[in-house]
Amino acid sequence: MIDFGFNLAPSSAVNLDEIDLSRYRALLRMEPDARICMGCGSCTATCTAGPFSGMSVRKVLLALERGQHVEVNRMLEGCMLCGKCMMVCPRGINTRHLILSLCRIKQEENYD
Amino acid sequence: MARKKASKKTEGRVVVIGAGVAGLTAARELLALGYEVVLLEQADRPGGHVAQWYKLFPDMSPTAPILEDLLSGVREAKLLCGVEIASIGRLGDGFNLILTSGTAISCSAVLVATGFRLFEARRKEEYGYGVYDQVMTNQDLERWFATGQDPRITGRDIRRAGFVHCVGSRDEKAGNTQCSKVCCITAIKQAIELKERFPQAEIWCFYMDLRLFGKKYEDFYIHAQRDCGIHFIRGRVSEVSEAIDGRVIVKAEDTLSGRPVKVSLDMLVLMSGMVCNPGIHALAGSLSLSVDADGFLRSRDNILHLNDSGQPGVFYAGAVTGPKTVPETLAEARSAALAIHRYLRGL
Amino acid sequence: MIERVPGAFHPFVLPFVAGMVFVLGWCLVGMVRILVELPREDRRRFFLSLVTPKTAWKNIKDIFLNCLIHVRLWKRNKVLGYMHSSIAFGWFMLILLGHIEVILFVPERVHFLYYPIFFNFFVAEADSTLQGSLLMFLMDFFLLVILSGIALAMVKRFRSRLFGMRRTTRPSVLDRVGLYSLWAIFPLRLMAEVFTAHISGGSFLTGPINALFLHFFSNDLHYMPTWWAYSIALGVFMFVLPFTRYMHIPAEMLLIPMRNAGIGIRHPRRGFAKLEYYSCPGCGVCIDACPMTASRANVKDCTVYLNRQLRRGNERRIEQISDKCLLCGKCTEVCQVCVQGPELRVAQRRMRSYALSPDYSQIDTAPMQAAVRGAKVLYFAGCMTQLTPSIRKSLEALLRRAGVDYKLMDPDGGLCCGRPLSMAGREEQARELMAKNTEIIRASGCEVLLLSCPICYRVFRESYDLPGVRVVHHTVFLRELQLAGRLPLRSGPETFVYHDPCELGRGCGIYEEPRRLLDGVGTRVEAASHHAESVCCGGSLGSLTLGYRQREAIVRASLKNLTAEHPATIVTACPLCQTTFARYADRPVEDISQTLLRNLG
Amino acid sequence: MIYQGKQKIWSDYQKEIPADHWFYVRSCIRQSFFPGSERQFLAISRDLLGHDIYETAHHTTCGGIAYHSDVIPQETAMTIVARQFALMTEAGYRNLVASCITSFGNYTETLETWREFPELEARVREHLWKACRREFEKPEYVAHASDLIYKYRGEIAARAKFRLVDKATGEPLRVVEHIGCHYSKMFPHKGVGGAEYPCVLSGMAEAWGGQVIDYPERRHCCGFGFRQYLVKANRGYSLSNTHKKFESMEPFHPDLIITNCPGCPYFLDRWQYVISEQTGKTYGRNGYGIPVLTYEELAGLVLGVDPWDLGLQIHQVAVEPLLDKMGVPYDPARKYLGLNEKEIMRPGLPSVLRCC
Repeated sequence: MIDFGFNLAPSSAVNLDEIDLSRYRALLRMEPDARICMGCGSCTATCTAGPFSGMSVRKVLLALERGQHVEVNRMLEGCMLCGKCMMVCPRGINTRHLILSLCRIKQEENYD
Repeated sequence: MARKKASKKTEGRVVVIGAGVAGLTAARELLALGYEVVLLEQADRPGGHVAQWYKLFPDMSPTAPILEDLLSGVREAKLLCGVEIASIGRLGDGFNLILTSGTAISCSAVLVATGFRLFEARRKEEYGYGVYDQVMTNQDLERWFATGQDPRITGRDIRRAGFVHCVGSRDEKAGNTQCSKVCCITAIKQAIELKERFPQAEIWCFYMDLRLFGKKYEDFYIHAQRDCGIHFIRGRVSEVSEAIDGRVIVKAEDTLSGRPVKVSLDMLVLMSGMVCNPGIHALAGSLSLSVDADGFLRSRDNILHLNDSGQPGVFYAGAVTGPKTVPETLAEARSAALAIHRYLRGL
Repeated sequence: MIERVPGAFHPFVLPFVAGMVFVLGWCLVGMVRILVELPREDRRRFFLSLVTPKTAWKNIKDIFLNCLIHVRLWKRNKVLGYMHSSIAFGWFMLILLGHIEVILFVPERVHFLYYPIFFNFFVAEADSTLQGSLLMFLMDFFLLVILSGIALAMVKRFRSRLFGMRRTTRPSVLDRVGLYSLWAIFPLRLMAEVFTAHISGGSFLTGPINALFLHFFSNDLHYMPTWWAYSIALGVFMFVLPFTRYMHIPAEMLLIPMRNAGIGIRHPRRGFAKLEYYSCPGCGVCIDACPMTASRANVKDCTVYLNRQLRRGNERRIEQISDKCLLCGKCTEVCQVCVQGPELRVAQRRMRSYALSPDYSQIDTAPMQAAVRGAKVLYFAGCMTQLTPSIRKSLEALLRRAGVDYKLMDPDGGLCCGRPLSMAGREEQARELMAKNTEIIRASGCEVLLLSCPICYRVFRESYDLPGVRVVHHTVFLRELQLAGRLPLRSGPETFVYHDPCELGRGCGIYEEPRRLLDGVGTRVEAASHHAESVCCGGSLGSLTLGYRQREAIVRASLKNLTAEHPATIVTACPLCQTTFARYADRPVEDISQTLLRNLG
Repeated sequence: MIYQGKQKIWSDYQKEIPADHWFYVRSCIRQSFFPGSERQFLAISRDLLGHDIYETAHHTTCGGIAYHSDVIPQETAMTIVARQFALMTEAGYRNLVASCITSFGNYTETLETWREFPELEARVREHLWKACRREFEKPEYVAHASDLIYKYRGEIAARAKFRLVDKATGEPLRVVEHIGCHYSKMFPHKGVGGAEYPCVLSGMAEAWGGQVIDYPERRHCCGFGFRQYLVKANRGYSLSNTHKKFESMEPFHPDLIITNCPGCPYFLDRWQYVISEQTGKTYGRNGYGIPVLTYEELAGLVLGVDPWDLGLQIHQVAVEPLLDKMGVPYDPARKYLGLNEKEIMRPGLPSVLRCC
């Protein structure tokens, strides 16, 4: 292959037609409340683990809905399960169990 | 009682311009107060936009009984449909209107209830309304709910659909910087209704802000999310194009994740916003009514004198002064009737 | 007394013998399996405890007091206590007396398993002795005692409210078979002995009834069916016993010595855990005690049902029950057998395999270590106190007032203590966080680690290795300051009720310090249930699956319990309890530090 | 697709284009990239249709390329533009036609800026006077050369020797039209058909028998993006954008691409080679690429000009498959012969993209 000194860059766009939602759907079966997040960010603001790892339940849910599994995994790995997010969620989502459920879902492929 | 009513009628005649829900409600109240009411309507039948709607949020009330109720209250009014005003001018303490048909009407007070027009969605060219078969407006979809007739939907299995909020609202480029207020909840309402008709469908709502201010609106939102699985993407659609499989490809930014998103849809619904009914602007000139920066008529002030045009004898009700919900319009129409009553009584 | 049946055998004893052999075999195999399943270290400890005189004596005492006399039940409910001990102790005495009779009168038959049970069938009264009539009197006496217990049991089964129980378990089919056979055993024994009383002799109960019956029945042939029935009832009971809640009788006898040996639950199904759930008598006391049952939907998630499902191996339900529990520990507190419901559940949660595990290795504690260096008293607010800054501020104000030289360990938010992870069964990850926190605390060189959150307090106390550091909860610390005269308090007319947070009360045994503190600032009333029986606030992190909306009923019920005596203010010592109560309370809910700050002298 | 919907929009964006008397300004780069194009424009408008198109050797770059590459400030670009206007005024013309899209955009942007900020215009007049003692009148009409060809499309169609029709099947050729970004995206009303559905090129393609395809990434930039290409570190980004367009148009099997910008045909043409080298993928049939033509080259082909006289041999992607479909005769042996019938050298052949 010729080295041109530059390469095709992957698109940063999320193509909703092609993303893999199997994990999101699996989560919805276990946690229907995952749907009612309105993205207020309370969970992220209060997160104990956030400052150390970038963990954010809001972003986890969003990334999951957009099929961004690597990011989901990276964020979940920072969670300390302290439950503050659950206490502040204005929609009353049981975020703590949601995270546990997400950790349980066996992934078809290894996204890492 | 009847005689009493008849004697009261001598007190004055009020012309209500526009027989939408605002005009009808105000007319009913004015009749009850003993005035003679002339209702002028440009269209062939009364009811305005509500007549073209299928169901109203937040109770999903069918519009037909509501209209029937409103119409039953104005049987004693003189309702002229399919008419246009050629000129209007002051005559003594009152007004003289001449219709294009040549009919002249004199009255003591005028209520302007000309409402709004839907923003012409074609003007947002990038969304391809009128260019792509799969793109329709909120009004088109509502009409389909009511009649089941629309070549864009009939006979098709809608698997993926999108709603674009704020089409022609909050948009300097479209000439409307104001929020049209009802589109957010209408989009959610229609998305739920669409989901009911096509349970297999995945539905996305593209919004800039969700402005769900009214009673039960938030419940609608939660219902849409939890029970209907409608996806909400915070981001404005940038462009719509056609894919080879006949779907439209919609591009937007998911501003919450900071990534561009792209999705192909069987159907895209544009939530056309409200603009002032342009027909009123000529009238506004001849009555020296002031027009606000947003194109709607300006009330004397927006707190104490919403119904008051600032010109003696001319009053406003409903969406002629800005986007409003149906209940707001009705409340305003009732208050306009009282304002007119006070004016005619010299209070 | 002389033997009247040749060969000392009659076929009617067969049902009993078969049942007895079956149940003994079953229990023996079960015991061996449990011992095999124990980790080697636990097994050694167990055997060692059996030969240690101190524990051996304790074992005998505990078994006698708990299994036969039901001391714990007596303390809670005298009628129920009498009912249980009458049956258990009475039956035990019948067996014991039966053996004494055999030893005294027909010592050559002492090896016959059935002989002491059916003694009155096999012997005839040759001459009346004082010994014999005393024994016969005692036999009749204990039979009467048992019969009174059985009568109470029958009433309880159908009218449990009379015994102060709102809810009880629904027995399974086999439970019913066991129950009815148990009920049948003693009336049938009475009948059998009555019929043979003129032959074998009888006392104040059997004698007169026998005399009465002889007026109706002309010969002795009719007594055979009653002995058969008696034996069959015994046999049936013994055959179904392993499959019913009555398995708690043999299980508890092994559970007590194992517990005395200091063995704990390591695996939710194997070894010691098996004894725990087989020892559950299924009485259902935990149902009323469980805070979750404020909502009917949660009744089947109490420990008694967990034990039942564990026995049945119903995996789906075991998971559900395990995840729902608030881990407040009240079921263990009220349980006659002290079945460790929360520990069983956490063990079950630990079993779960996750596709994804947290990893905290990237967290650099160096800046946090640097920030706390040189602190004498290190105050760790913890996640929950971060959410309730007023508690942190109040405590800090009190500390400053008392002149305590302290440093805050997490001024801008720190790491989690690890307890929520370990409650979720993720022990390994919890250990990782604990190691990180330990690094920081050790670097600080502090002497006292002060905590305002009982959740943190418990884990720091139980699971951290912090030599030279005193881990103390703020209630205790403030009480000490008060006693030292460094925290002058002003008493007012306000009435308080103190809510014992689960982790602080049942978890760490701290009940009195906060109460003494409150006594110093106003009038204190008690909640309807308090101290070790206090009701969880409903906000516990122990529950994984209870959602926000499902917790509301629990919180409200707990509030109702607290406000029974109409206190003006609810005081607690846990930020999570405070936040949870404040959501629905109709009166102020404070942390004790806030109350004290308001009432500083 | 509702064709009438598009027509409705086109009708909203019709601009007035006088047929005659134009002052022509050339592009900086087109003469080297597409040497036959500007010549062909003059040949059609002057020689074939007899219009008055004037050009002067004194005009320079409009400064647009430097402006968009962040090399010069806008005021400098405006002063250069003012000088072009002065040349036009001196020559006695009032209509300015630009060969380059960026120039067209630059002239339009300058005029619009002056309209909004008249003080800026005064300052630029001063700059120009100080620099070269010149004065100017603003042009009455500014057009892009493609606007003129669009206007002449009917006349060209009437004289056409070949049509954009597959000779073998009789089907219209599928044409991708690519409009330079600076044509109408900045000022939709300055372009024929507006910004969303411009019809300047599609009008030509349809007039000459072709069928325009509307693929999803039709609006997307060719990828040049000035700094994106010019700075090598960004060049992958430039390439990726072009790649995105090709991926989007691929399912429609286009027979050719026409463009009206100097940069676009260059990148759409050359990047096809780079993409083929990097991914092994080609977008035409049988290993060929999709031929990319300027509108003048296409007009020339339609009018029957010899492809090699149009300079089509300079393209990276071989045009022969297109010529075969249209039935345009060509002599393969003459492909690399210059005007003087001497070899102009032959390019090396790529490893993936088929070029002859």
